[in-house]
Amino acid sequence: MKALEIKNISKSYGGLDVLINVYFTLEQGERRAIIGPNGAGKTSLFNIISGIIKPDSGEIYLLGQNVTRLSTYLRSRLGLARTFQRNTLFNNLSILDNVELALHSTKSDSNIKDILRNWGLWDKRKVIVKELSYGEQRQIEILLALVQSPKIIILDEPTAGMSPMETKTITEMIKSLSRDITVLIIEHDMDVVFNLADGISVLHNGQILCEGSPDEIKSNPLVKEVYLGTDH
Amino acid sequence: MDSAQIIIQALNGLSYGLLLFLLATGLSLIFGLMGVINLAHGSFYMLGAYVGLAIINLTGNFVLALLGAALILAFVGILVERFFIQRLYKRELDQVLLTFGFAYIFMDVAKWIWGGTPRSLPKPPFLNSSLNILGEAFPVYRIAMIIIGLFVALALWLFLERTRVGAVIRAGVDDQEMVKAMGINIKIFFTGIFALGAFLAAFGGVIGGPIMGAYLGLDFNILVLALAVVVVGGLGTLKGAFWGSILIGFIETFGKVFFINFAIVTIYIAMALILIFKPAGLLGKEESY
Amino acid sequence: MISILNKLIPAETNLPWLAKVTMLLILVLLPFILSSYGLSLLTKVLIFGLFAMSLDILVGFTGLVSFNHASFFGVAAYTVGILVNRGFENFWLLLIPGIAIALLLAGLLGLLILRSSGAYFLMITLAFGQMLFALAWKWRSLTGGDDDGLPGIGRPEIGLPISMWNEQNFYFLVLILFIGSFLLIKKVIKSPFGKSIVGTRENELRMQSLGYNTWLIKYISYIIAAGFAALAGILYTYFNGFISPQELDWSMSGYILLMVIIGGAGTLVGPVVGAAVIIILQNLISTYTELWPLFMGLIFILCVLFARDGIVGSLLKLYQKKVGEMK
Amino acid sequence: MKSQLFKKISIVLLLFFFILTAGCSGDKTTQPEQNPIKIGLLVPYTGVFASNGYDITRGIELYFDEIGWKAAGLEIKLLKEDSEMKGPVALQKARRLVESEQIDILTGIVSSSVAYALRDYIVANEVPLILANAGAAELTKEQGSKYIFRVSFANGQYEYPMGDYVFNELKLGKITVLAPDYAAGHEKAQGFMDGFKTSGGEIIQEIYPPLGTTDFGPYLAQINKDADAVWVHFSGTDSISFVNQYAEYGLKDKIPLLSSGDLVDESSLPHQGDAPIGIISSHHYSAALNTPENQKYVKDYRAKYNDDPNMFSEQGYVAARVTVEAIEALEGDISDTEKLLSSIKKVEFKAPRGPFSFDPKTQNVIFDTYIRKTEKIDGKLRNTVIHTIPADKNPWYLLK
Repeated sequence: MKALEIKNISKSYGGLDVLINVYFTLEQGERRAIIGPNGAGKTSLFNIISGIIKPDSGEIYLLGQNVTRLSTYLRSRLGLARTFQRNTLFNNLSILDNVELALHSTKSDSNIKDILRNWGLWDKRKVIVKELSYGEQRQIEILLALVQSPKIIILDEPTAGMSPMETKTITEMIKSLSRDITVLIIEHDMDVVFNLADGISVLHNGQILCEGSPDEIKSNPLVKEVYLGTDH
Repeated sequence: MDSAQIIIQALNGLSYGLLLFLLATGLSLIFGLMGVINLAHGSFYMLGAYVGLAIINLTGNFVLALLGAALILAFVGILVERFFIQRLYKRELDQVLLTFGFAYIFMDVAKWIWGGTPRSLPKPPFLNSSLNILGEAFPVYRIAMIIIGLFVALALWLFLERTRVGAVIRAGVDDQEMVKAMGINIKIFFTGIFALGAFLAAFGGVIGGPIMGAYLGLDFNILVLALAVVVVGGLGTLKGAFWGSILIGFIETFGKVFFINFAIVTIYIAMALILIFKPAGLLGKEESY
Repeated sequence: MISILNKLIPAETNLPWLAKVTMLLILVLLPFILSSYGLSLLTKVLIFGLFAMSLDILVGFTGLVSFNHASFFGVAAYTVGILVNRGFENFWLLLIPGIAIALLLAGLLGLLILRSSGAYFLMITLAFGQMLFALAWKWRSLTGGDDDGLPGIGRPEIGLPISMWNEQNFYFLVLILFIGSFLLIKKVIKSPFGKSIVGTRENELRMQSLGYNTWLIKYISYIIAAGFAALAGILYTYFNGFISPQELDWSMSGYILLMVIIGGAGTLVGPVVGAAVIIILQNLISTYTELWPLFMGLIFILCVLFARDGIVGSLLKLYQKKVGEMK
Repeated sequence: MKSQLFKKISIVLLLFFFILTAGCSGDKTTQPEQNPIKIGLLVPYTGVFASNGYDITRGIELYFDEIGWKAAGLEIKLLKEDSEMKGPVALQKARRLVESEQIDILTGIVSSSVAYALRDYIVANEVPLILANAGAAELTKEQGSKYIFRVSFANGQYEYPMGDYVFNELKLGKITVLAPDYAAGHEKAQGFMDGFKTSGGEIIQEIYPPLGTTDFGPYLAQINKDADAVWVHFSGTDSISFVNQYAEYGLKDKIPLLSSGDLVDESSLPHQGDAPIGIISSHHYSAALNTPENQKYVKDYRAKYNDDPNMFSEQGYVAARVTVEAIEALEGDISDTEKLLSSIKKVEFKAPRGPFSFDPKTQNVIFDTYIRKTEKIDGKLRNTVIHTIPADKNPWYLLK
């Protein structure tokens, strides 16, 4: 059983094709990065995977189950968790509230205490999220996805806007995740990508340009042309 | 109903719709750009009618009244935006509440100055006659309303599509950051939009004056209609405001013909039906994410 | 979009017990001090306070700015009014159909309107509210129409040898139901469900990604709010002795919305304070000047400019700051 | 430290409720040696009908000015409240007037729905209520009470006799009727139609636009061209829009317009341009009446307000005079409500509108009905009385 199967997904807005026949699959436990220039359709793809927008055509299978018509919350219950490119937290609530909501629990059980301790947030648990630094908020963004004990986690630019130090912490954290968890990640920082991913898919103008191991992608001239060459 | 009647009623609907358009565009743009539902928008319309009437009584000149009232209310709009709304930058709910407070104040100011007696604006003499359409009389003034409404719509379209400022406004509806990125002073920009909305509303108040009159309570009556237009058409676009206005104009008019007993609710029934099937209005963007 | 995102929900809103007891004591003692007119105002404040509190479940906690809350208030009022006029007397039994019909209506409307959000939600609720208003206006045989309304509704029979025609007794009935509702609403808000409606207000997308069925959460919240509005509507009917279609009009919904916002959306005490301020001001100012809307408008503007979280919200903030300083 | 804060909070709370209490208890000022007569006036001062409220107030104050604000030697105190045209609001204000101010008589009330809302309270608290406008016929019939009097009109009272005049004098047989879609609009239209049909006329079309319609275009285009005349009832804002648009759509020259007096009341005339010229209407008053009482009234009114009186101000004027006459008949001793009621019932005088009295059975007013024609004289519109139907010739009074 594959963890995730994206079968011929297409989506267009007005006359603009955002995704064209996108097809790829993820094995269980695989860590895959999606890269591509801005406007390639990466975030749209994520929104389709998590069910926030509906594709025009194509199908999505999550752990063998066709979820194309399922709404976001049901996909979440199947074990899909995600983070957002821009922080989407419960800004006016405390860290504790945020985590409790993510855990579907309001009892301050030891579980929460352990998690917050591990993340070094226990002392700050009553702080309102919007008063935290950007880096800390970014951390909580990921934390909320992780505490759901997902089977598949999709991360939309987890290190965007972070300092090199913070980036490193986050990367390590993702790396230390259990290998049972399938990870799909959008990332611009190539160091992070090459550090984390088993495989890479390059998305360009709404289409999968090529797929391969980090080394293959690194040396692919096509990729260099459309992405690495221009962006770096 | 014979064809002459259908034509007359269609013209009625069109003239009414285009009057609503004058009011609704401003409301829609202010909402689209600033995120504020301006609940004082109807007040600008009502005050426009009152000020216009005062100018007519003073000078006897309708055109002067039209421009004078619109300019005066645009100035009031600038004051309200500059000294109050701007202080609550990015606090949309508070801004809405603020405009509600102003609606109360404007209503009382109007009562204070002009008394509670309902009034009507005299039509300019050269438009005070009827046209014969297939044997049915139709007021020339309403034809003039249609022409003016279309003219304003065209002018706004040209402004939004063909000028740099217009391009900024269109961009701003989708993304406010874009406006800032283009190096435009967002505060002056907002003041300008608000003033434009007030200008158009007051303009509409004078144009509509000979038909809708000027009375206390006009502000809220007309506001509800304008909100209906904006929501039915889809918020934030000229196109939405235009077609929404025409549609509501026709629904109101033909509702009065075919569902005479339900005329008080036709507009609400239509609005509910449209929103049930198109939760973001007819021309609104379905997926905002 | 209209958002309440700038409204804070204080993490710890528990007032010291001394303040709570004082407040309760005041509410119990006031009827013995007040003139009969003052008592009637206070009764009205409690009824509208309950009404505003129920709207606050939607506006303040769920983040849905609804403009047809008066529908539930009015529909329940009419149901009870019509039954009373047909000879049904027992107050407690009448509460059942009154509240049930409002819940049913909310269940039905909720199916139709909850796909819209923001300004669209506001307008679609307005549309349905006005349709119900028109129904009450035109269905003369049932509602008495626009002119007569339904007059002649006596005071409730509560099955005890206590006459509700006595204004003090009636006040205490309202007070008991008010406090009961207050505690119940508070319990709902503090429950896991309460947390999930706040989460939905704060970030619906995230809630869905966390596996919450936010549609259902909003739907249930809409129905709960309707139930408490219905109770307020029933009490108001008995208080006035009549009902007219005006009770369902959008201006009534707007009036309640103002109470919520002036008092402080997202705090339960706020709407009650908002109701008190607006009702008392309206009655006081209008005695001295016919230009009372002018003063109401000015107060709104001042409130918005200088007490942005509503009266109670601002006080709470101040209080938290103080407590914070002392720690 | 902390407990000090709690104390402070409690004190603030207490203070707040103290203020609240003070606000609620109203003025319980010490009574002066001689009790003044307290008259409560409850009319709309805000909203669409504010002008009616102001006109009634003007009429009342004009009369009190005339008599120096004294009745039977006692000072008159007029306590004004804004009803906002809303039943619950009006009831709340009435509570203040009755319980806090302890008024002797309540007057005003523009809308019937407000009158219905107040009815039970007024009766329970035994306060005489003199309606100065609200026209629902039931208010002085089954729903009436010995506490409720009406000096204005019942819906249909002056519309009904016009039916006979239209059919037999004007010789118009087929009529289209338009009136606003609310209780009073229907009741007034029904009054005219009943009178007209009883005389032998035929109603060929009825149209009821919503109350507050300003754009009548769609309705005007529907009017049946076979009608000999159009009869309408509109008032306030609606009346101004309607008359202007009736002319605009070219109907003025094709189908004569008949109306209830409200359409061309003096409150609307100055804003209707020349459009109302030629309209024939029936009413209980016209500012152009040629009686000495009216001429004096109009002159005084103009002197005080620099404006023409209208139906509302005249109704206010009459209401004020009724209260004063009733009080003077009792020589100021109004402690016994029963006596006050029967004294009010007996009041009779020559009002600006003509002879005024109450029907002892219903406590509704009895008046003569005037058929008027709107004309332009010396550059000013006025409603010239062309025919008078005395009360005893008005079949409406015989209806059940």
